[in-house]
Amino acid sequence: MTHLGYLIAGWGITLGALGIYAFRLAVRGRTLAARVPVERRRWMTAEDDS
Amino acid sequence: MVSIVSLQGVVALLGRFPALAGADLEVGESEIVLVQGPNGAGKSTLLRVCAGLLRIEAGWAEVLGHDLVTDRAAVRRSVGLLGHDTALYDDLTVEENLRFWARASRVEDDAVPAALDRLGVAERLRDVSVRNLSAGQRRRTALAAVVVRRPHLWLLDEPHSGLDQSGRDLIDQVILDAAAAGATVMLASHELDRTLDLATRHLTVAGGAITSDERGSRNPGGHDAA
Amino acid sequence: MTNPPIDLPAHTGSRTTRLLGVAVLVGVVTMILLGFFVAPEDDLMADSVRMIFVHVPSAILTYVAFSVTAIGSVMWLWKRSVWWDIVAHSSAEIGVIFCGLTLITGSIWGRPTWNTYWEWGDVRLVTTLILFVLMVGYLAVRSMDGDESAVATRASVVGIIAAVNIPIINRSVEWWADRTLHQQSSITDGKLEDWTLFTMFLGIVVSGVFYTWAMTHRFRIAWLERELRDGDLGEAIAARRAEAAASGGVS
Amino acid sequence: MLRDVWLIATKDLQIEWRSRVTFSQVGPFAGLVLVLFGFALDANRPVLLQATSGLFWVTVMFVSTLAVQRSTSIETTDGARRALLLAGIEPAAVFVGKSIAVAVQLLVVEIVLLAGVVVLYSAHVEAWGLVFATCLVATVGIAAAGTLLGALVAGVRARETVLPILLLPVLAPVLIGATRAFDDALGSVAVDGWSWLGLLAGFGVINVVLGALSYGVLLEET
Repeated sequence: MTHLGYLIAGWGITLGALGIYAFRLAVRGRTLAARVPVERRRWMTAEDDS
Repeated sequence: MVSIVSLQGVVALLGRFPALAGADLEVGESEIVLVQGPNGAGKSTLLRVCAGLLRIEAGWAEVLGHDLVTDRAAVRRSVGLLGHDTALYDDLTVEENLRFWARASRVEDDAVPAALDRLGVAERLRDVSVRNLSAGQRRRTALAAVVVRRPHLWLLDEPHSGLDQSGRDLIDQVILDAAAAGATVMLASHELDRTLDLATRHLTVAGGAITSDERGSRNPGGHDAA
Repeated sequence: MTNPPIDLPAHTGSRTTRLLGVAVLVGVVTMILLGFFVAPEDDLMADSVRMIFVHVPSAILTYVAFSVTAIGSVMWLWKRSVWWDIVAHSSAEIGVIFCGLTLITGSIWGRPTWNTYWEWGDVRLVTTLILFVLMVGYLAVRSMDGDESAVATRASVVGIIAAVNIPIINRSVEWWADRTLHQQSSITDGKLEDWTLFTMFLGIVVSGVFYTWAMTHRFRIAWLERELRDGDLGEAIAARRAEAAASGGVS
Repeated sequence: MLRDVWLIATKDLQIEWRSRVTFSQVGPFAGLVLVLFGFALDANRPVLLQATSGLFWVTVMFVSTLAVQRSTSIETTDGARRALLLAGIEPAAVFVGKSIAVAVQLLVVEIVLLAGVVVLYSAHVEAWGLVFATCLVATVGIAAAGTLLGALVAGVRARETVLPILLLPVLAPVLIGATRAFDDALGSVAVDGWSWLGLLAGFGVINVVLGALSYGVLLEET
């Protein structure tokens, strides 16, 4: 396969950046949600309940 | 009685802080209303709401016949507000500033020299840049800008601050004359010894609401009751 | 609210977002398989054509995200809708990431195909860079101090300025460069093989699903932040009125 | 409306005439840029001549951020923004008036710069008409976009850094278009300079309209 280095760099950076962002979103969501009282986490009750 | 200011359950936010949290108020023609209360009580916010500068989050308000909920810009031209800042351009002279604000407010700027005389701004100061004025002279100039506009509703926030004895007396006289000419005055002040005698009504503001409303020693439009 | 919901999770997920998340993961694995093993190499670009599967979806999502920001900005100014304001903000943040990725993958791809990391003569590259700087500016305005609705208004105006000016920026760069190295719409001229096309479209879909997932979480985070910062307006008013009561009772 | 525009524009120009704040910042800066690039590139006069138009407009871009910052701070230092609202002037009139004042100041700077490049770089102007038309049309766009963005960052702590981040990318078409038109007028590159004026005019119109429409919400919010 030609240009393997370039491809790995391009794909790696893309998937890596999006993955890190997704991970940070999830973590931020958890820490924030833990600090907000249950009755004010609106979407859980309004949209769908798991 | 013609209603000049009419507020019902007015809530106004500064950021997300309810600076006014349900204020009710009726003010009629020619009244001089003293607004007193501790720092952060909502006095300045009350004046700014009456000037049509702040959005009304809840409640209903009408000033000089303009509905503030639907169109708060309409009332602005008929009120005169003296706030903490003087709204003067540092690099223009006293007279240039006044002429600019007169033209901006669409009033004749012939009234400018008379207004400066009225506020005791000396002849020699008129061609001086505002930058070089003392705080008291600056304040007098700012009040002269309100006088020039001949507003129907005067909203004065701490008008006496930074002024010497003669300046304070002058302001009291200007307020009395305005009321005698049919205008309504609301002034926020901490200087109760001075303003209690001046006002026809004393409001106390606390926690973003009006907590007491008493008649003053002076009758609206008239002279000393005493 | 008679039955308090039991056992609410302390995170910003829900059944829908979990489904979306799983779909993204499956999509990424499929993309790798299709992109590296099924799609054929290109006659001209050889295997470097496989960069298209990350580059083009990033670029498209960049424009989708910023369009959403522009719409949200208009809706904030028009209706003063907090919901739209948060949408605009969230979308801009995700859009900046996609935009950055577009620039990075584009320039990595440019090295083997054009023999340069950066080509000033290329219209889309330069326009995308300007868009990137503008949106970084948008986020900078977002992080400025000042009251919330003022910040939202300022940011909305930036969003609209960017949206309105981007076409003219694009036009100016186009005339200026007067030539472009970019694949002249490689999608429509039929030069791409079927599997390459399919994988690229799959990439767009997967990125779109990821965008939806990220938007949902980002929106909820912004919502939680507001809840934490401001609490409930009703409670704030009640607290404010309590000050009044403490100082002498309401008339 | 026109009366208010005139009032605001003359007020801003009068303030600048008195204080010369913008001029005292901009004058030395523009002179320095000309001289420094003269030193840096003088060994190679053809290169200097080729770079002249780009240099000219890059300098104008930077000058415009200074002029806009000053134009904004005039209104924010002592609460004049609020007073303008209370006076009941159309925000669009304030916007246009302030834009005109900024544009006039920029035009003066451009004339000085032009004299500078002619004297210091021996730039040979082939088409004066094109030069003046470009300056005029480009400056309208710069002033409009600048005044709008200046109001946007008014009164914020980080405004000195945020304004260039926002303004310079927005001005990219002006930089490109005006530079190309100058290239033609100075005879350094064979392009049709007049065709770029259309783009500059389009940019100007779009940003004047945008500013007139959105200046009000920005004035109200702060």
